[in-house]
Amino acid sequence: MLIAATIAILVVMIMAILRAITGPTLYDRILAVNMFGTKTVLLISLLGFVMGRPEFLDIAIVYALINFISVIGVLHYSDAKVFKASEQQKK
Amino acid sequence: MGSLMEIASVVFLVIGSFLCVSGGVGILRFPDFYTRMHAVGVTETLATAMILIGLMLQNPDGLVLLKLIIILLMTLFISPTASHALASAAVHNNLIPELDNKAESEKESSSNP
Amino acid sequence: MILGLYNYWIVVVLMMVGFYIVIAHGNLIKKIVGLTIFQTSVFIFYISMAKVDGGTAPILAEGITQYSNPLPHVLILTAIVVGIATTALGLALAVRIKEAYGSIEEEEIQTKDNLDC
Amino acid sequence: MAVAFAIVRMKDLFAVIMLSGIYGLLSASFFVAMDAVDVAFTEASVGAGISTLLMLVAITMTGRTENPSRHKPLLALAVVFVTGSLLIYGTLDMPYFGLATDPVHQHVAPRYINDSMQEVGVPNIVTSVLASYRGFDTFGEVVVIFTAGMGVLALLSVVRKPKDMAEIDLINKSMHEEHLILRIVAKIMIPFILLFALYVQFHGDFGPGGGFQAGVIFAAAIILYSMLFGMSTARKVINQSYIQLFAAIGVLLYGSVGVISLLNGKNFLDYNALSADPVAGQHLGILLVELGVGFTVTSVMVIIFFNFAGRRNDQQNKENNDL
Amino acid sequence: MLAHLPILQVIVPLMAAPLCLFLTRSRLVWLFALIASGAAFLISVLLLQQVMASGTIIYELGGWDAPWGIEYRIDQLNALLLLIISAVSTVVLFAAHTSIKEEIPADRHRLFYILYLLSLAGMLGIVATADAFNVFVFLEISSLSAYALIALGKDRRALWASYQYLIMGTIGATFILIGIGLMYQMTGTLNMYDLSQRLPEVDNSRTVFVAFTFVIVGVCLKLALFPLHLWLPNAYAYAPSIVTAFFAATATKVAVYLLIRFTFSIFGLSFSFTALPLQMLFVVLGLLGIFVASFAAIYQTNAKHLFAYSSIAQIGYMIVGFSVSTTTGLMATLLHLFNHALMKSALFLALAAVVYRIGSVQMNQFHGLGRQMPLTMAAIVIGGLSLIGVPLTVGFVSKWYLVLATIENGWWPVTVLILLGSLLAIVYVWRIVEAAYFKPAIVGRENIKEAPMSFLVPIWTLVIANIYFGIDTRLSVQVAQSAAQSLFGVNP
Repeated sequence: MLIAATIAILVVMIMAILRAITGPTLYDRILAVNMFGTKTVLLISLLGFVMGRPEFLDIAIVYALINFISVIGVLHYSDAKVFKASEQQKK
Repeated sequence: MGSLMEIASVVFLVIGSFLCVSGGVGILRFPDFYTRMHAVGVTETLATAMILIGLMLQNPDGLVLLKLIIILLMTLFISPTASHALASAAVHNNLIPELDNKAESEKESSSNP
Repeated sequence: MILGLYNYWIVVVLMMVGFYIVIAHGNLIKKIVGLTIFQTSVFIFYISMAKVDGGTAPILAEGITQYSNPLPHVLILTAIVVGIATTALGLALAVRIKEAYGSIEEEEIQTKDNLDC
Repeated sequence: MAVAFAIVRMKDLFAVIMLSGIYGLLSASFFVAMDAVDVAFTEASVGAGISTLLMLVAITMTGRTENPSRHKPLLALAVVFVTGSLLIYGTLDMPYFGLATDPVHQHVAPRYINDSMQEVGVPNIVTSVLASYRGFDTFGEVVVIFTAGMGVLALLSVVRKPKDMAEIDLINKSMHEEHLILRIVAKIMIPFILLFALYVQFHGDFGPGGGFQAGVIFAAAIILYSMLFGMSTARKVINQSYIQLFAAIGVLLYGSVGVISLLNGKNFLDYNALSADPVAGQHLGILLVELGVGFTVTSVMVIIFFNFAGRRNDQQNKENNDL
Repeated sequence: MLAHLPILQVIVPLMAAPLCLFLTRSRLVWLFALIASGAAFLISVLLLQQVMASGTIIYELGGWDAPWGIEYRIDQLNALLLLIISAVSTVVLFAAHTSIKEEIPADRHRLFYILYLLSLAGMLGIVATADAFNVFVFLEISSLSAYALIALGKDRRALWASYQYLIMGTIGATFILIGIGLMYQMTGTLNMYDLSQRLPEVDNSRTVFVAFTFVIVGVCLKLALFPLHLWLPNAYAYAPSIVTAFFAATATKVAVYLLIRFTFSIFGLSFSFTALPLQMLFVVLGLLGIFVASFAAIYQTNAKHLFAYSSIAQIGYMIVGFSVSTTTGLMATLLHLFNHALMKSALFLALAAVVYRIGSVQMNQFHGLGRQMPLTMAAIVIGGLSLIGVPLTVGFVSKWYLVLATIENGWWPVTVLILLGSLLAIVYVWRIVEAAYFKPAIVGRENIKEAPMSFLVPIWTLVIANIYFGIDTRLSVQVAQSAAQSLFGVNP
């Protein structure tokens, strides 16, 4: 069952990557990256259980934290003028 | 008791995986940013919770359980916050929902003839 | 039997993608991204070298006899640090170049330099 | 792989950077699958976290789009092709992936696995190799990161005038008014992150983690704070010149552990010299050394980030003055 | 403490660098850096004495024995290199305080010294260590600080040059990393000595062949060997003058050292020169380098550019000597390492003095300097003569042995080409002499004074060393000879 869940998550990760590649707007990409991050957290915790060494959950925690920080960071800096200008041009 | 826990864990994991996949389909198939965001934001939180709870039931002892709870709490904190920040940033930067556009243009086209 | 090496081949392809970005693209930031990919694939190469079938992470625990090789892990930890150091410095340079030249495209900078001479 | 190819094609730098973040996460997951937990730890925080962030800050300063290149990249392709096929050619004689009989696993590594418990007394073999057997490499690593910090400082540091500070404050205020929810959540999260960093720092002997990872996490918390509450607020909390001194102290701490063992008549970085009991000496040595690493990494990461962000604020100020 | 000399050699500048942050005044930092570098120089002299007296010194770091821990292994070759690097660094640093006043903004002075010391420590570390991965780490220390130092140059082109160097350097380092990885994969060890023992068992495998190629290409990138030299001229030309003087004399030398170490000590002579048509390749590349770079040097209008190209040409000579792969050839290479360090640091320091006085190194700005700055220009002339290889200068000694080596091997055409290359050197040195002595002074610049003492003392120290070692060749030849012999002795 754990393995099935792992595979499901891998599939979702691929979907997220596709969105990140195609995503027309900047925010689609951020969304995809964010989603990818949470899925990675899940994947790592699942992998820990699959391999029988659940004490590696530390890494999952770090991922969750880093993911949060990087999404905030991305949002913070996507406010910059440069981006707004080029986003407007696209439309 | 042990088997009950296992069954419960499996059930949680199945639900979690299903929600995950549906979220994935959502992010691929939905037409614009806000709907995608809706799909992801809603499923993600629940799916993560489900899978983590499933894992907790697998190995309910000491430190591991604690860490899983920490992860769960953190996702519960973080992912809605991140979604909120994302959406508000998008609105703030004048990203117009596509559905609105469509509705308006349909209105216009219907009123025009 | 060739399948025993598939892992390395993927790594090689990744490396070459990174390498290609570095030498073929003109944008300075993109070059640095390429450099990161190039380095990361080298890391992957080292790490896959360390894997032992049936082994687990090299943290001693009771009841486990087969561990993966810890030495490449150590080397790569060091190499990652070196990588981030290089990236930071490269980006800093790119920022300064943008300030000085008003561009981060290799060709434009080159033409501006030629004008200077 | 698909990600890597996509990166080649993309002209939009922002997307490229997002993808490189994903690439970092992916390779980190791969490292977990390959049993390299410590490496995964580091790669996640560095590849997906810090370096993505730095690249973002950089492109806000340099512009977002890449010009299409005019010349045909045939030469580049040829070079890449030759190198690639050379490497593939080299792999043909390689020992197969994952076999326990590979020479890699035969010569040096077994001693680490079998004897490190008696000789160093730390369950995490990666930590014991990192900090003790190959301690000098790690010293070099600390110096590398210190060098990078100094280099960025040399390139990007700007002299600040008090008048500018006020203006920056204004900009920051307008920028952050709407981030109320974020701020509250962050206020809850930051102490937790700091606590977790300490856990990682001192738990490195038993599980994955250690000075470097802890340093990065610690720095990440500070960076989060400075993003949400404004650079100048963060500057008030963390003095620029003190943090430089901190970076130096980290290197010196590491080095002085070595020098103490020199003074005690042993070789450089021989932790056995620190205490009568070798294992206790090793423990103490590793603890101190990791602490040194943590200091330096935290402060250098913060230095790098502050200087990037400070430079950016400076540029924006100039633009505003021009308008 | 004598037993700990090998580690102190690297640790002294390394620890001094962060300590600089605690000092506030620029002058103090300079004094401190000078003392640290001077201490390193003393240590290297002592080390050389020890090695010459009692053979290879082995020092185990952390007290772990060799293939498990990292060890330092100082033999004649290392000791010679350590001496060159720390000596040049000390002498150059002497002039630094005056020179950077003009070229680097005041708030960066402290950082300049820190980076300088780090770079010095990195190079010493590369040379001293006997662990392949440790080489990579210290390589990065020295190159990261080098990028930052070059970018401190006044001209905006310094930034661009530094960026190019960063990209090339990192590619080179990554190649070396791949090579080390492949070697580790085949042998399971990282220690150089251990590698040299274990590689012969597997040296007919394709993996080792590829490992060798990658290491060599990586090192050649750092070395600026002819087709891979593009980063070098700009990096040298736009860096602060002091940095140029330091790097021109040391950075490429370290790369040559790595090349020698990897081919002779690790892979072993028989493998290195049979696996690839390396000998032929290097002779051709070396000669091409000599000619292309010398011709390029002739057409430069910037004196720093001119000497940078001449550096590439000199690297060509070293490579030719190296590829002869006899004791005499290697000896010629080592001698040329030593001698080139002496002359190039003197030349670039003299240029630094010129920059200090007239703020430019364009050739057309040199007019009349021969009378206005007689001592500095005399130094340039002597350095130039040494580049050409005129008797009584060091340049003659190494060219002499090089010619000897090629004749011994019966490579007549190569000998002729080397001599022709020297003729080209006459042409480009003459251009400077002509500009400085035979053109009237530029109007409005009649009152340029001689460079201050803080320049003249180090410049003339180097120039006198140039002449001294050109006349009394016993010391340098003896060291080079024993180093070359030991390299062949270890791997017959």
